[in-house]
Amino acid sequence: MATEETAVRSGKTELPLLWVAKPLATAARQFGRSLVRPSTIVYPFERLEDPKFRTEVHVASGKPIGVGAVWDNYRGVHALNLETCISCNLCAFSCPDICIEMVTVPGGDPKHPKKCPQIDYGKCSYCGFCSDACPEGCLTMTTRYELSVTKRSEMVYSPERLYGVYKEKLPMNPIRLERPKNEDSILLDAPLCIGCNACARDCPTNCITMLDIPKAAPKPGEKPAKRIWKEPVVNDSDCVRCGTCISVCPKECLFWGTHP
Amino acid sequence: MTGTSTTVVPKPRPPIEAAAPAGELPMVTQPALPFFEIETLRAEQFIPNAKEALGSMIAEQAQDKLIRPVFNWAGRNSLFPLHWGLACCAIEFAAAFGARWDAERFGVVPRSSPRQCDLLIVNGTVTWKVAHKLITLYEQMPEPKWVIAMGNCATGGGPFRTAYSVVPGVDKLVPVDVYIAGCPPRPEALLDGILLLERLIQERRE
Amino acid sequence: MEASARLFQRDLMGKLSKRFPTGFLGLDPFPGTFGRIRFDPAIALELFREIRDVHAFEHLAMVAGIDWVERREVLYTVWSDVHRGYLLLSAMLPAERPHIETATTVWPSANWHERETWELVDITFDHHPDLRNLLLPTGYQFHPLLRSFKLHEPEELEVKVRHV
Amino acid sequence: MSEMWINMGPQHPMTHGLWNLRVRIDGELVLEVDPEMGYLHRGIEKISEDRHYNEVITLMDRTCYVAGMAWENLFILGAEQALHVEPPERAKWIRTLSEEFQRIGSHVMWYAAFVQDIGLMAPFLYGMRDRDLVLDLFQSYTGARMTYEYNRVGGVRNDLPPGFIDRARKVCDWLLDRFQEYDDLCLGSDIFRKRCDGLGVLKAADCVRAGITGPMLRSAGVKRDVRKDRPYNAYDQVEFDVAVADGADVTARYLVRMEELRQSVRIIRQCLDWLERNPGPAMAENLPRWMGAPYAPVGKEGYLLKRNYPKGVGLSAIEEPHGEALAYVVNEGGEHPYRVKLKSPIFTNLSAAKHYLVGYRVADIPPIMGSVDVCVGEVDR
Amino acid sequence: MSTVTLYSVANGLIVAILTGLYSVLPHAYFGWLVNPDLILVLSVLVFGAILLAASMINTIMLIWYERKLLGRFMDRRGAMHVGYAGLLQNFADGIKLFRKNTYKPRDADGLGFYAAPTAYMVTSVMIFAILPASWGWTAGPLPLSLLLALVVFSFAPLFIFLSAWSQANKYSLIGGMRSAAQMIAYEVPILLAVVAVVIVSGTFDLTTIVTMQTNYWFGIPLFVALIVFVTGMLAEMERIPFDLPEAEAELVEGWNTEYGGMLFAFFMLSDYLRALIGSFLVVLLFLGGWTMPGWVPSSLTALPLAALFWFLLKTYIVFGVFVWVRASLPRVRTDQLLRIGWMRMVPLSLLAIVLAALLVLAKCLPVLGCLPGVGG
Repeated sequence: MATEETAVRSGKTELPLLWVAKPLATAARQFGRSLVRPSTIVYPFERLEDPKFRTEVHVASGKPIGVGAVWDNYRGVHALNLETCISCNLCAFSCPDICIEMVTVPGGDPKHPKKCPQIDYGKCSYCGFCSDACPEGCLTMTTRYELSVTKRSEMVYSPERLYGVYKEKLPMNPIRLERPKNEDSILLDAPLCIGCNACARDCPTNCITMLDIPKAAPKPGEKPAKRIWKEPVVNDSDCVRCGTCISVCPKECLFWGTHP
Repeated sequence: MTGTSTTVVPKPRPPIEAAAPAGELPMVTQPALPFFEIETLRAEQFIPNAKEALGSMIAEQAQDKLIRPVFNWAGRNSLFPLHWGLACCAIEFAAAFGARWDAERFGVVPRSSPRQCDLLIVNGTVTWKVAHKLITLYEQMPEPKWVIAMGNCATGGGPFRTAYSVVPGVDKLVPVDVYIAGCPPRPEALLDGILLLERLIQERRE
Repeated sequence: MEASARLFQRDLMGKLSKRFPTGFLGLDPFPGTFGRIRFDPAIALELFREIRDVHAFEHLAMVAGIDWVERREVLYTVWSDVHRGYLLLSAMLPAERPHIETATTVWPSANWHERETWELVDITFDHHPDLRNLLLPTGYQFHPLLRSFKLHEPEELEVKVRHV
Repeated sequence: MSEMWINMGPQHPMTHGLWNLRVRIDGELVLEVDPEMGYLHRGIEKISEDRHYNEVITLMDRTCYVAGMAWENLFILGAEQALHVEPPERAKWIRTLSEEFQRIGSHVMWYAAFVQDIGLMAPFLYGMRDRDLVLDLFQSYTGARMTYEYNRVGGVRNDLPPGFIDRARKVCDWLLDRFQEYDDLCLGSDIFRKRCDGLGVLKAADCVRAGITGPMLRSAGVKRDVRKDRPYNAYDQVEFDVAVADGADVTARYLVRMEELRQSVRIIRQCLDWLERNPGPAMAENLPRWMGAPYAPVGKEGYLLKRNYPKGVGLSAIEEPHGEALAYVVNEGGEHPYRVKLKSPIFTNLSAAKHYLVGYRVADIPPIMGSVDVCVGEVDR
Repeated sequence: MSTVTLYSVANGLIVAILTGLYSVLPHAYFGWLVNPDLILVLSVLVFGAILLAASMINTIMLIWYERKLLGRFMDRRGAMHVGYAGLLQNFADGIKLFRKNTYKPRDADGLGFYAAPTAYMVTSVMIFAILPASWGWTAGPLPLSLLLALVVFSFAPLFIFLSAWSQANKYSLIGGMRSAAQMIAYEVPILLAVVAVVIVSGTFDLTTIVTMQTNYWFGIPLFVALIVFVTGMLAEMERIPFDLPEAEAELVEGWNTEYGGMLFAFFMLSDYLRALIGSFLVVLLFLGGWTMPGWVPSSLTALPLAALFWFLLKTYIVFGVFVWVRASLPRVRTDQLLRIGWMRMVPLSLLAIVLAALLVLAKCLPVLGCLPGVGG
């Protein structure tokens, strides 16, 4: 490991020749280059997303620098595919700025209204946690970044409006993160369960089924239970780990954990 | 003369030898006004009113058709923002004046003194400690002036809005004309906001 | 941790416990540093002098205050150009009226750090030359980094508009 | 003229941010200075206590807005130490690469601001232009220009996109040419040398006493660099030199930063070579779900606390573009850090303002403060 | 030809109109039409209007020119969306500033606050009456026009200081003091450099000076004086590297910090007017004025306004050099500026005088006239 010290001794730097000749020459050289093509992008008429800038960006020296593919995973306005949204609430949970509110959209049954994210772009910090968390890939981020409004309320994008963005087919962030390999599962603290069916009812992916569980034999002297006990069983391959079941459980008998 | 009810036409002079009703004293008649006097009176009454009406009409028309468009055109094409960096958005604000985006194309030139500015771009988090200084700066700018809240912190406190020291939105302090969402907005988004403001100014009727 | 560092650590521990038989409370291992010295605030000034002059930790990197509800911790991080490593000095202070001797006389760079710790974590530094607000407005009543100070609840969306 | 106090800030072209330098002057001579900070105090340390470890990243980007990636690295290193997580090797190299790119971005931004302070007009634009290329590279793999949100506990969000390495190499070549131009414009100018030589001198002993770190310290001849002294990420495997100058003045700081830019390019090239040869995962496997998951599954607080994760404390130090930055992260077993303490290098560099400002002239304040490279976001936090 | 001046044209115009009217109208009542005093006043007014219009348009074009040129130096495009290639940009700026409301800071001194920008502007415009832009583009044959121009040019520090003091702002005050010190320091080398020109030409009349440069430019034998003069003009115009009074980094906007609206526009315009005057003077004194080189075909030379065009072209090129300097150099410090002024420029200008005197004594000036393509 070479660790010789680079000493930039300011005492040793010689004073410039010819007073100011060098900077004048440099500026003149730059002037000559930018006479041909300044590096300005004439914004409302040209845009960086344009195909000609996607392949290369001309900078002033006339030397093309390939910084294309810049836009592939840009994080701009979200696009929401309303049809595939399963109302799992993960985006709202994962939002660090609490700018996502789940609002009811038409299309759900009256018992379980379909809830989709409504995003307030006045609060969103474009971190992309929500689209990373989305298990169905229906909430993605597009390359749109122009969001100037005159009223604060216009910054709130309802699910329908986000769906509108989706339908515009803007370039979308293609990177879908792999789910972690050893995710925790939903475990049941069985003695606490009262079999209320709330978790199975609210599960967005319907991966919880209530199975009849034979209760332990009654102790001597007790009456055998009359009702049939049901307990939730989670299908781990379908589960998106949204935690809805945990939050609706009245007895707090579901929790995260690894299968023993 | 529309709508002016103040025009006073001299009362019609009663006939000189009008038959007085019997049993009543003959009316003391007014002397006849000479023509010249009447005309003077009319002119005194009429011309200022006409002048005023005509003047206001011309002024209105001129303002609608000439002065206001010209002023709005000028105001929209030469927005001088205040050279003031608050936080993260200030870097993108600077980048918008950099070589690649060059906001000077639209005549947007930052000035350091609020006296010479007509656009306050609040580019970052406003804390309570700086709030009154922001208001002072806003008040130091001569009319007409505009405010752009750039980025989420200026719009509503952004990620820091729960904190104890942050103003949740600069619109609590000064009137905001254009909000630009983004954290921070790209320089293009800032230019887009400025163009939106230019459209607003163009349609402005003071 | 390398062997030489461990050696230095043991050496330091021995020397300090000899020098401060009562005030020096121990040297805990701390990953990536020479360890964390726990000391009694009463010996603060002498310990700082000792650390700087004898053990050549002449650079104070950080002063942090931590509120452990029932007591407060004040943590000094010092760096030595000779030994090339960090050393942490930690003192536990009582929760009511926590105070410790200032380090500005030993490390002048402690000035702003201590002003910040004073206003955010409410730890008074005795004999500090200029103990006034640094980050917060003058006369701010609260100490935000105490656990008892709560942030605003993330308010409801002020704008209840649905755009369709 | 008698003495008077002038306020340079909070709205002043010199400050490059939101702070106030109160200066007592006699004519043009500076007699006393008193920096007033806190205009940008956003309570980041407090908000961090209320957020998941991965979510704190969004704050770190905004802590220092010209060196967001460095602060992400800083916090993540501390958090990983506190959480007992080890990132994969490739993630370390990507972090090293990112940090060096960030150093270039920050130093070029510094160059732009600094030359504007001494009245050079065109190079400001050149600096911003070249910085945009670096930001383009950042955008191509993190998805944003300034606020990256790229690091996660246990690795980085995603791997480098295809074609990135070629583009990065081209940009490096191009930047090296530009650095020569920068030198021509500044060092080649007699006025610049007359202006900056012997300005804002702070000798090594004073620097150490005042706690000054970073290029300011190295310009005084002290060879100290956290990357060398206490290597983190992959810095123990790359070859680079520590730039040191002995002038201790504004020119020396300029020289140190320009040399650091060149060294950064050198490090980046090594990183690119390594990354090209060694594919692999960029995210640690076998992480507990709430630590290093690519998304932040914030349940209601309490559910996750049922499991007793190991407590821990992390102290991380990195060589941020401005100097030595420290993060102290306390993990008390919850899903939020118990306490995050951040130490900014500029905080101490600014606190010593009276040592390098008093005795010079009003016209010298902008170049001296420019050479300190103030980023208020990380001072006030 | 030199007897026909812009003023005489205006005068002739007025005389023609008035006498025409007089001849038509009854002589008994309208004798006052041909009153010489009236004719004088009217001609001066018309002359002033022409001057004002010409100088304003030129100045505004100069600002546009600088912005575009500076843009290219900075690798960007400059104003381009307002009007064709941004030509209307500065008109928009002017109209906008005109419409902004004016105000006076509470502590400011009213008279000084309002009087200073106006006086600054007036004195700047005044010089255009003296400077010949082409054959006869002046008020008349003024034997001391050079001296007069320089005298009026040096009024500026007074008004700047007045404005700086009356604004009751610390930055303005510092800027004003710097400005006064700087301008006084650079008056001396400028005047001395001009003395060198006067020694060679033997006259203070600018038209004569230009006429004498038909064969060779004074800038070639008097190169030292040219350098001194250009440097001094940079300082007088307060442009980088000598823009200390307006140093944006330490003094917010220098001595016009508190000015906004129309008053600020006055200052801005006057600054560029002075820049234009500076370029004019450089061209007039050292670069041959409006005289065209010999290789230009006489058919072009004979065109009306060809001389004026040629002169403006030279002016704009000289101003382009100023812009170039502005784009690539940092600003110096006050003490350095003064040191350069007193310790470098004054000795250099004295040297220039000595050289000029030697050249005149050695009678080697006519030799230069034989150089091809230099002048004439």
